Amino acid sequence: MKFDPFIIPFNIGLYFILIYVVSRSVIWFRDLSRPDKLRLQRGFFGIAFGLSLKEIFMESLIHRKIFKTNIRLGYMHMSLAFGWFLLILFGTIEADIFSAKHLNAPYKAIFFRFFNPDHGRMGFEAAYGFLMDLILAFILSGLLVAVLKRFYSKIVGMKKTTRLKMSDRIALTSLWLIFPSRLLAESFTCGAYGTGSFLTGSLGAWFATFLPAQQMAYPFWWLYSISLGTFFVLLPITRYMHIPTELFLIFMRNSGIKTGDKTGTYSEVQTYSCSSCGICIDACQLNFSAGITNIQSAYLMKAIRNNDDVSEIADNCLMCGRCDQKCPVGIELSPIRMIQRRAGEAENDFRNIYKGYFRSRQPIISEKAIGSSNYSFLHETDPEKADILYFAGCMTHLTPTIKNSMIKILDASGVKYNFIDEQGGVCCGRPLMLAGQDKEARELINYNSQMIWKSGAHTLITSCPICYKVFKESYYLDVEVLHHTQFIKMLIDEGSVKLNFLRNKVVYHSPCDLGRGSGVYDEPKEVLNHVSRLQKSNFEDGNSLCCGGSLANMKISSQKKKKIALEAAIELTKDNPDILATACPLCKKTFSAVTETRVADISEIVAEALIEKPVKKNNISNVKSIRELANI
Amino acid sequence: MSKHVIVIGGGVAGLEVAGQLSKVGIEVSLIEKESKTGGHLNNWYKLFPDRRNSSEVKEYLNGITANNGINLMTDTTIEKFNRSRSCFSITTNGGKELIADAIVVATGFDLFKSARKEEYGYGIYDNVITSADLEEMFRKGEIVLTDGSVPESIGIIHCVGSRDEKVGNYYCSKLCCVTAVKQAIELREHLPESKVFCYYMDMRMGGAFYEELYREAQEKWGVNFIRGKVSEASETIEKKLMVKVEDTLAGRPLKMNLDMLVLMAGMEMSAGGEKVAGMSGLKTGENRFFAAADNHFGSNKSNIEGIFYAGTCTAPMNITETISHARAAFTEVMEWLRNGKR
Amino acid sequence: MILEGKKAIWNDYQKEIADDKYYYVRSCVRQNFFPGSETAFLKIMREELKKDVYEHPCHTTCTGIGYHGDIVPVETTMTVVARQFAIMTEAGYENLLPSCITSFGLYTEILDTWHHFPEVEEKVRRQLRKATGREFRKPKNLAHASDVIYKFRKEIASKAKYKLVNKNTGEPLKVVDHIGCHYAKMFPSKGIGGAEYPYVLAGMVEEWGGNVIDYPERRHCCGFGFRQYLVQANRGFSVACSKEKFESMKPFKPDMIITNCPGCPMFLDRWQYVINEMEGKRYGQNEEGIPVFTYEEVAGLVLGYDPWELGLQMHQTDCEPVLDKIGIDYSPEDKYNLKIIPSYSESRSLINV
Amino acid sequence: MEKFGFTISKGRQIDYESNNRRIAEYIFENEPSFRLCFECGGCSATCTTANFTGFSLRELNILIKRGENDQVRSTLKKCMLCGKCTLVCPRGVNTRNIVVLAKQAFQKSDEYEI
Repeated sequence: MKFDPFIIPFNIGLYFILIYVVSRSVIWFRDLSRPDKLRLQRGFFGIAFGLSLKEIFMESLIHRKIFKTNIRLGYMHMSLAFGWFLLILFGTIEADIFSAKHLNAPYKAIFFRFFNPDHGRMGFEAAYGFLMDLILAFILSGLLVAVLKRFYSKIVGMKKTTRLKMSDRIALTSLWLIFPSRLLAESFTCGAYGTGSFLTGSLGAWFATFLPAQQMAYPFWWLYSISLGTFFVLLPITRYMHIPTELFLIFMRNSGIKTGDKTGTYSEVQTYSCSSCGICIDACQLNFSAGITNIQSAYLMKAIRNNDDVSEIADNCLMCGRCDQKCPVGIELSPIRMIQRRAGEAENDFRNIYKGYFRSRQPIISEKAIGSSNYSFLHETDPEKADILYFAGCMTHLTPTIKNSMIKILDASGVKYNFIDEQGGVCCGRPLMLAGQDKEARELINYNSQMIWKSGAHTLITSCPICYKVFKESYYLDVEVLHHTQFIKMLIDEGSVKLNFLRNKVVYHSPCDLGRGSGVYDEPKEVLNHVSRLQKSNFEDGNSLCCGGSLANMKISSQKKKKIALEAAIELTKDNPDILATACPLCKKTFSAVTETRVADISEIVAEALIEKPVKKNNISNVKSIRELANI
Repeated sequence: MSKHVIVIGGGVAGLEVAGQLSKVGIEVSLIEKESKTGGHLNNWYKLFPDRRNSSEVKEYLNGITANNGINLMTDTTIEKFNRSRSCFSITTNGGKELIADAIVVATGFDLFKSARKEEYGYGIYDNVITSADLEEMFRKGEIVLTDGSVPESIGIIHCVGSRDEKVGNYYCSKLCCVTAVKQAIELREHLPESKVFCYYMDMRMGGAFYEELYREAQEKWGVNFIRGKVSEASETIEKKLMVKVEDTLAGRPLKMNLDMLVLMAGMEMSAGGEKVAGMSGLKTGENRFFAAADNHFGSNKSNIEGIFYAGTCTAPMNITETISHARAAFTEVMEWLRNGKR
Repeated sequence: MILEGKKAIWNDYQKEIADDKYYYVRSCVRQNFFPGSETAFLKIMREELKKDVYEHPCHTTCTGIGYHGDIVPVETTMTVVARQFAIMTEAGYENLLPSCITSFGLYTEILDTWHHFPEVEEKVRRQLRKATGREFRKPKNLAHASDVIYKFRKEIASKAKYKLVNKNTGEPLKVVDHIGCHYAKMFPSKGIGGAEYPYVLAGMVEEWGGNVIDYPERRHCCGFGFRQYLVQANRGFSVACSKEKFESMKPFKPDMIITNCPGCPMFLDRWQYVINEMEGKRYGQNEEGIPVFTYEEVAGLVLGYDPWELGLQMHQTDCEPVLDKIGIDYSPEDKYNLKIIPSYSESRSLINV
Repeated sequence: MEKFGFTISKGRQIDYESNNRRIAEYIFENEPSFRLCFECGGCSATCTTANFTGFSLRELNILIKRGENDQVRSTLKKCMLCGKCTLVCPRGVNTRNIVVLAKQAFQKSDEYEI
């Protein structure tokens, strides 16, 4: 037997998806920027290719990262992905070995049992049949978990499960039907012919005792084929598109392509690589502290895929980056969210006839024409020349203790510095960027850059992680940018300041923009270790919480912000520390409002620990006064 | 030997002090000019800040004045007042003479007569009403314009007859702000489709839970606040009321048309109180309320030994303060009866 | 509108107005603005009402324009006013009857000042004595000329030939009354009906058959305001005031405006032309403007005086629509071609020294 | 048009009914805390931009509420969105969002969307 009509749905689906994937790949490749194309080509012939293969195996099939987060969820994903992969692999080999000729059409492997009902009675054939049954059982066990998860999500330890749209439901149903229908089809066939291994064989034999196995098998083969075909056809417009897309993502990432600040192939590939696993939902404080359950990254990705208006979702986020850290696929969620913020709303409401299959490209927002300046009222300044600049930042001016502590430390260290925003400065620009207003931000960046450049400094110290991140990432400065914790660490290492050990119990809260945002985890903790007894919390480094005060979320109410702050503070002060230490004026202000525990910036603690020595008067202030005298 | 105290005025303060005195066995005569006790409480529907029903307070007052043998004289006014040694004699309109060991003046307040602010058109334009008129509407449960239709936009003017030298009242009546906010909320409750505007000079929200009520009015009920004193109201051809006000925060004059205008009438010394002051020689202050012997530690004492004050006859007070003041008056009276009286 | 409420207020603001023997003082500017008005007033008073109205040639300006324009100091003003009183005293009259609203306001203000500060009065007496050797008695009664017409409105109505009624529809004319600011806004108790709801003109209109309309900007100034108008650069503000009033009264479709002040009829009349020229905006039915009258003109019209003898051709906004509505008999060709010289017997010897 | 050496002054009066308050309504709808402002001026006091210019968030607040939009439109863009005002506000008004929403609302009203 070479052919049967029931394979037609499968064939249609299979060829459809193959053609689709190829054409989609071509479109994606064409849309890449020239440097990214080169990166990809270099990656293809370089080490990136090997790395990608390994990662595809570990992540796309085994789902190692999900395993790490949650064993049961990991098993579910692994059994389905890896199991199916094995089934296809060994099925093809089976068809290759046991068929009359090699290089069969794919359906021969998929429906092997139908075309070879008599196969597998003994010896190697039987052993191979046992292997195939084992793989099928493996998949079915994962499927069972998946079904249970859908109806009762605690089974896999998840708090929330993503909500589905209609096409997702159909695809999900067809996915669920594939393996049970294969099981039943094979079992009936085996029952009729008395073949099959421990699963299909015994089930088939049992069916045959009370059912006409021969007649029953055929409809189930049809069902199996239709399920596969349906699943393949629907694949591009459902979340299961992540299965093929993730391969591209891994390869592109390993080739060194970054998200950037505009929509493009890479952001689109990432968007499609989201499997809606929901790990980001569990990680989100807006979800578990503030009860906001519709804006998490999984929903953002889905909304982008569906061409929905995403501005409400994109704007309602603290940008703390916890989901970026936890995403098992490694999607750069925050940069993608930023792209959506820049895009504003109502950009992608037109759809072409391919609807979901060939998504109308989100128009790339070109830089707005340089209109009149918004901030022309800012006058050029002529700062004092200095090697080291201290930029306190807007927020630090509202927490004067931090400012004063830093002045104390800077004076004690004897370095020559200039406090450039002593009389109040101009915003660093990041708040505007977070609101998606890059052009306006750029104006402020240029203004501040000029001032820094004119001062001739080689080092810029700031007390505000928000400023720090933007100085680092978006200013084109020829200076070393340091957060004050890094600077203090340097002073300690150099021995420029002598500090007492304070014996306080201190817990450290890592500010989002400093820790996850800029990767500065260790210096603050080392400084704290130097002067106090640093306690461990359950939320360290990449897993640290957000205080809720973030400037990134303009949609959240003050009550909900407070709730996030309160729950985070409760978590952090579980072991009754004397001080809740942080390294951000905004975190300090936010926490101070909700906890009885003393909240202090690291600079304050260090300033307290300072061993006063005869202070070498800051040169700069001398110079200033002479100049002032001269002016008189 | 039993002592006799006359309480003049059967409002909140009078009832409270009479109740307290009668509880400890003092013989009390309570003189009330109206046919029933309760005073202004009878006209109010719900009370700020918790918007409880005013009848609950009345029930309490009725409770403490019942069953203790208080000699209640309604429809009674005082025609003659005499003082002999340390006793007082009062002749009522019925010609009855009462002799007492002490007198508590609890003559309360009158609402400012809003028609005196001609420019607001009370009594001239339809649909210009006072806060008391509005309470009456709330009690009836029907807020309608004179033509029977439902108002869509309602303005509330604060400080009508308060803080206004034009009518001779320099003082702040202190309760109109919170009354305005309370009534604004109630208006929005009754008429969810309506828009309510408060025109204020300052929001004086000093009492317990007043500020919270103000916040609720903004947050939950969307009441609009415009900082400025309305200079005048006029009638437009559509029979709407056009008010002119300076929006002092915007620094610009503003005009708008309203369906209904509610005047937050202030509190003034009652006519009854003025009559008592005239007969007895009790001193009144610049604000025409009774002047207490000392502002800090003698707010219940008068310039005549044996005559005490309770409640709003001395200054604007809310119900909480009035009851406290009345209880303090009770203590002063007891002290006088035990030790002071010669 | 609750009429009873207004009536209650009107009852509160009644004033004493002398019966006869008036010492009439003219306005500085009215004789230029609407010269027929004061003539008509004298004719009505003397011929219709048979009253003794006396004028004196030595009467001067009261300095009101200079005073309100911050040019003439108050003491000077008081001394000038004292001189007017002295002349009145010398003539043997006690009932002062100014034709000008600002004069009326100024006399009221000065008498009130003297009442509260007798030493000021003494000082002014000394100054007058020193300067002119004159002595004066304060007027026994001070009323504005419109107060007198108000007082005798019923008598005028009884002699009236016409009523303020549209003869075609039988409907009363819709009349806007505009009161000069200085009439009662400074001293509400000195004006009939007070400052908020003045009755002086409303009473005339009602009595003569018209219907007063009340509109939101009723209290607004016409915009004359001396300083505003005198400086050309400020005139934009002046005209804006009138415009605000026109916009506010527009929906009521008024037939005419009646005024009792020298400046108001001038400005409400002329600014209609200016607004039309500058912004192309017209008011009144059929966009033909809202005719503006002085109360003397209206009294003259209802008494059947010839419109052109009343000087209505001096109005920039044509009065003919109202004349037609009332049904007044007039000859259009005579408008600017006055054949008959006003025939008032005494008017030729107006100044009766 | 005739010139007389002067022009008819524009009224300064806020005409509440005829003013366009859709901008305010849009903000009320999307950021209810907009209602909570009681015009204390704390925001303007701490504001960086206000230190350089006449920009006043407090004033913008009231002007938007009254529908006096023209003045707001021209000064709104001076805001740096730095957020100090949010930290200072005694009534918990989400000030930054008000600025962003106001900008949005102006754009939408230009496009006849609101």
